[in-house]
Amino acid sequence: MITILLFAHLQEEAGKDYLELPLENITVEELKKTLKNDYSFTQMDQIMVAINEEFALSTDIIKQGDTVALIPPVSGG
Amino acid sequence: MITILLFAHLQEEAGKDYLELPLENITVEELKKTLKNDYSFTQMDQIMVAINEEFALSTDIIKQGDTVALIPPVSGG
Amino acid sequence: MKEELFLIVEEPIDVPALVKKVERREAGAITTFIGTVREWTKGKRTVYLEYQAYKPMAVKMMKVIDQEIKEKWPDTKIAITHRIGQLDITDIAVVIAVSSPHRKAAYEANEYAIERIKQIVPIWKKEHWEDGQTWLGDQLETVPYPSGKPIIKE
Amino acid sequence: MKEELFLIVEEPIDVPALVKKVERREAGAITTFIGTVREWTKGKRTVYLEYQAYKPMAVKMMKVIDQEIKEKWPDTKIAITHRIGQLDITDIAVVIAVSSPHRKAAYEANEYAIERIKQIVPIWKKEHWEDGQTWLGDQLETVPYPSGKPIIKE
Repeated sequence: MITILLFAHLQEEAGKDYLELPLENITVEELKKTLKNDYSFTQMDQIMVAINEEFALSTDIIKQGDTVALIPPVSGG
Repeated sequence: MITILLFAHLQEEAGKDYLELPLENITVEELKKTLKNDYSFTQMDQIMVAINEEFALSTDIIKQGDTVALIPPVSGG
Repeated sequence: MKEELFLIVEEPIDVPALVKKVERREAGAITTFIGTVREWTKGKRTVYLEYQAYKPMAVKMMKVIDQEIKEKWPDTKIAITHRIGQLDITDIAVVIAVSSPHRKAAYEANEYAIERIKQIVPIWKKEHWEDGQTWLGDQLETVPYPSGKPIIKE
Repeated sequence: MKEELFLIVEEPIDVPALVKKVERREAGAITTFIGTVREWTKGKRTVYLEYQAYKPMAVKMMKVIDQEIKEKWPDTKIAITHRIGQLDITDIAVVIAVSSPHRKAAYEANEYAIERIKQIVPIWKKEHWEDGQTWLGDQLETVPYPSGKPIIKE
């Protein structure tokens, strides 16, 4: 089970600010595919994934207990 | 008679903040020469002259009633 | 108490207090950037804005920017506060203060900081127009991240 | 009362009040430059500084800079206050605030303003070191003015 934090339009689309998914030991790329195919998230190409508050590469592996966040293109400042 | 405002080191060298000189209808260049030769002002090359609060060219003519100022290289900011 | 140089807050930002954080006896120049809520953008009128942040990561990324700046402009000191929540027109959203012995570095490091905030700090802006609302995407229009992730070091 | 955008003062400069002068609903960016009295310059320790101005001409020249900036960056609004008299270490000598719809112009116009202040505004600084004192010459080291007068227009 991993917890995935949601922000901005993703949070509004999901109607909540996090998801709990029965996944672990998968790569960032696999997570994005799963979110797109099984959970109907759109525009996953534009979403970055952060693991434990660091931007992750698509080959990085998500493990049990990691804090995962989906980061849409930022627009601060 | 023209009044010449002095600032910074010129003011300290002269011991006052203005001079009154029995001159008029002379060019800026002539004024600078006079100050150098007759009044022992040094480093006149580095001094700009302002007439009525505008930087003047060396050929500009100083007339009766003009406010003349000697402007050493500035160092504000 | 150690003064926090990088903050996400929900209240108005105290600009002079931020400037104080970077003040040093060896600094002759302090630049600030104050980002305010603009009413008009390309002919569209903003009524108000809403900012959201992934707070701990946002602070972490601001510290990454601090490190980058320390490498590029070693003598500078920088502090950043970003406000989130609902902001009205002319409200201050972000303030960046940079001090430096000489002015050139203070300008350059400050501009670098705002560019990097717009690239790597997880903060999002929702525009509330007169006729609708939308979360803004990447304002730099470098959609998405060409290298697969935001460039953290150059 | 019309608010004065260009001032020479003898009291401490109120930075937020200056920022307020350039705040506008169409501006999304405000940059400030705060010039402070630095303790160390090339290994020499300053004890305090003394600034002197030819006040009416200084204000006039700041307005010339304003005109130059309006031509180069039409959407900007600028305010400048320079303090004179005796200033101690970390005291603020000059503050420049520029607002603009977009940030690039706010940075560029601000930096242009401080460069021009150091060229054409009749203000002089006297350094009081530990072991002496001197009126500083042209800090830009372009002694004297190559064209015979400071360049007013480019």
